[in-house]
Amino acid sequence: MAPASSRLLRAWAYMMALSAAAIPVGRADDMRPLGAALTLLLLAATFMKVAILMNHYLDLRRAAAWNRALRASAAVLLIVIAALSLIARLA
Amino acid sequence: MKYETQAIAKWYWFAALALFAVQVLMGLIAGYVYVQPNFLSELLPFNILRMLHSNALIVWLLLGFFGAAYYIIPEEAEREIHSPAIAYFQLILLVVGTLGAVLTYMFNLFDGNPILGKQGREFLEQPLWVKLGIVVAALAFLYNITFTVLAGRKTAITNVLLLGLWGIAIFFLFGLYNPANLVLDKIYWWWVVHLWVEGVWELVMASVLAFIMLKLTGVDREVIEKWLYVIVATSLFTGVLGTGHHYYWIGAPGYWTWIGSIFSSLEVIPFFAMVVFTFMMVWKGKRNHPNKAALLWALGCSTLAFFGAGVWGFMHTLHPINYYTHGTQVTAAHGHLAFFGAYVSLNLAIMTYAFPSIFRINPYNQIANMVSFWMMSSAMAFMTFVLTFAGAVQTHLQRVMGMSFMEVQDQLALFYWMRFGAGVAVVVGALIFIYATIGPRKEATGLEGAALSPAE
Amino acid sequence: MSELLTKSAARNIFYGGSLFFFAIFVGLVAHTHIYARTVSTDESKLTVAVANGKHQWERHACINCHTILGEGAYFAPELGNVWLRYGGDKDPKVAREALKAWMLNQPTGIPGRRQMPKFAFTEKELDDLISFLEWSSTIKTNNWPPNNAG
Amino acid sequence: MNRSQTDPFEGLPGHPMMWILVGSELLVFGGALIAFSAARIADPSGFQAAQDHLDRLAGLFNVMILVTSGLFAALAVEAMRRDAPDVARRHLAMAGLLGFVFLAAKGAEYARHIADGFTIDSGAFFTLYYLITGFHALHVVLGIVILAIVGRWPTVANIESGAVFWHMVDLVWLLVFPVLYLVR
Repeated sequence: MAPASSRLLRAWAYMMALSAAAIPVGRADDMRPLGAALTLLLLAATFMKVAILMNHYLDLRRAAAWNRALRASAAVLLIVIAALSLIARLA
Repeated sequence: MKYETQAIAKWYWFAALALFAVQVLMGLIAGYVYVQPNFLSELLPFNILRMLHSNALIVWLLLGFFGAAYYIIPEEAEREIHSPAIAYFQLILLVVGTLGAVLTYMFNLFDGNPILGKQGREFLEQPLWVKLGIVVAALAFLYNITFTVLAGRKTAITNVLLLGLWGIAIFFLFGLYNPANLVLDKIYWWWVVHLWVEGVWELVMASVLAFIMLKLTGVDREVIEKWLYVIVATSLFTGVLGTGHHYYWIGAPGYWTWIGSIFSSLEVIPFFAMVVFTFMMVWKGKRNHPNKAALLWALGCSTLAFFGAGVWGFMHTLHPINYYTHGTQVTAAHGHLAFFGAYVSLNLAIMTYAFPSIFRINPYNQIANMVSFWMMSSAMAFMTFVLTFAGAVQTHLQRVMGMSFMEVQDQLALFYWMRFGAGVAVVVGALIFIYATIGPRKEATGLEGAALSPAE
Repeated sequence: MSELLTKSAARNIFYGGSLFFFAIFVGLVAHTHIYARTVSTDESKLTVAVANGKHQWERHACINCHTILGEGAYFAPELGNVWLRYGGDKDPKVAREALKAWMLNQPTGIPGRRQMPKFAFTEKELDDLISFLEWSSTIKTNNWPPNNAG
Repeated sequence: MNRSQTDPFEGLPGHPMMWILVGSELLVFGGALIAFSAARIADPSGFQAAQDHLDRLAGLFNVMILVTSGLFAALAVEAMRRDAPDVARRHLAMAGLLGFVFLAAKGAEYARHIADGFTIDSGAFFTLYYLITGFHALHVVLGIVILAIVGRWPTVANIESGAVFWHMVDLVWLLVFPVLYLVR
């Protein structure tokens, strides 16, 4: 198998594992509310997945500036969402 | 001017400028009626003034676009216009229709007649026979232009321009549909109005700007065309569903409040891209074109469009805000700067660029032309600020406090006086522009010895 | 050659993307069309009189001073809810008479007041116009305007 | 592709125009998710109650489907770069097939909501849920069409462009899933 393909497979495995982590972290299998800590952890896991996808699937390793810019925008988006979600918990 | 038939544009633009004068004059009178309501109230009531103001605007902008197409297409396609006779026939048709509409409005001719009388839906007041005449004119135009393009060189500029012009004709057809159900009426009315000014007109705007940049800056066509596609793509990707911001309160489902808010917030992107594009091209350009006035108008066009259409549009497009500002002077403020920035300036830019080459003389009266730019632009900006303040006050008093409409209007008198003052400056600026471009011809001052190449 | 390819690809993505958004728009408008006819308006009450009233509304270019559902000129009051402002939901007879009297008394000619033109209405036309305004006041507009002032 | 030194699209796979489309889409979905999160502030308990009607595991299943499908799209690009169009096509077909699986699962979810009486008019949560997921599902449909087109004309640039679009669809679902289904 070509090295590029095994790299992609590794990326896939990480993303699948991070997705599966949503079951304990996001309590995907029950109805209990999600605390602030789990919310942040869940969104952090999401960010890692997004970063892997950009790096390997979208192949942005070859365009470092774009990779940084897109990753940063994803981070900003998730931070805004996290902030709004936490505000909603207080409301 | 490289091709004889480019001169067709001249006649379209003469007609356009005449209507431009009518438009600003009617606007001025309407602005005066705001502060002196009894003025002309029996002779030429406000509703007629306003129809003349808005209809003259739309028709002269379209005449300007047609003229721009007749000027640009031969040069881009490297062909003479397929049939100059059809082009002149089309112009005559449009002029007759325009005169017919103006007379019908002013003297209330054929009142209530379904074919000959005015049809009072906003902006689509033209009698049916005029509308059908416009359709015929549009078909003649598209036939003429399409065959010219098909026979010649196909560039991104002609492609986008042609798509925009086809869109204008196709969406106009929805203006013929007038159901008795007011909600349906409004839904499709916006297919004409929004899909024109925030859709296909933007294609015309971007392609004409691209042409001007190509000629004035000397930047490679490849670079310019790449930008052109970026701009038109973002404008259609955002603008089509951006129609949703007109579907908030007219009896459409609630989901439009979300679609409209999200997509129309992004409608600012193409306008921002146009600013970046024009300034980048001028900055990177290697050519020092003598027609400084055209450059000024082109840069002014993208900048004012960004503020008028982009920023002022965004300001009240989110539905929780629009709930309070909808149908107030905020809308009027946005409308004025958006139309002036995007489409008036565009037409004046291409005219400023092309008239000297059509007349085969050096760019002349540049100083007067540039004076008119600064006069009109600053007056329009001032008018926009004033109306925005008026709108903010109105929103608070009427929509929040619940004061009655007329009571609130009385509170706004000072703003309307300032708006009238700005209107005077716009009219003077417009007259200076007309004088500078098509007035008595003399050679340019201050440009002696410059290597002029008017055909560029 | 590669340049040509790039350009046609740019064009294709532009056309394809625009078509995609337009198709979604058309789909949503189709749903909106049905919604407008069945949910947000009551077409069973859209009588010949209402339709003729809309024709009167257009014939006299009312929209070039007034707004209706917030659209039009901003020179004269909003009329989408004028029926409610005149209490038509509570006492339709009184509201109808009051609106009629108002329109027949124009222009007031009071100096410094905005003037509504005198329109040559027949009794029936005036009645139909008011029926149109009455019908319009029943449109479900996502609760716009925020208050009675329009 | 002939790109100059100062080309801002330097290094991006696929056609620059595709990135304009992808960029627009990311802004739209980003805006929609922010709108969703902001709307939750107005009615946190209503959103919670509505969210409890979603099938969280079905959403997660679809995450995994798209992540796997994305792998095939990425492998197709690798194959094409090695000049193996037939392999690339097989991978693309696989990616597209998983797209159909996604749509089937999403369709089943919708069917359950509608059977339970939840439509696009059932409050702000469901309005936004249907808009966001529906708009995303239409992108899956468009993505499948694009994959078919680039599979029909398999050049490196084409397959890169198609894969970029497909990954964007995948990326969007990665963001939509936790925000709509889990955060509460």
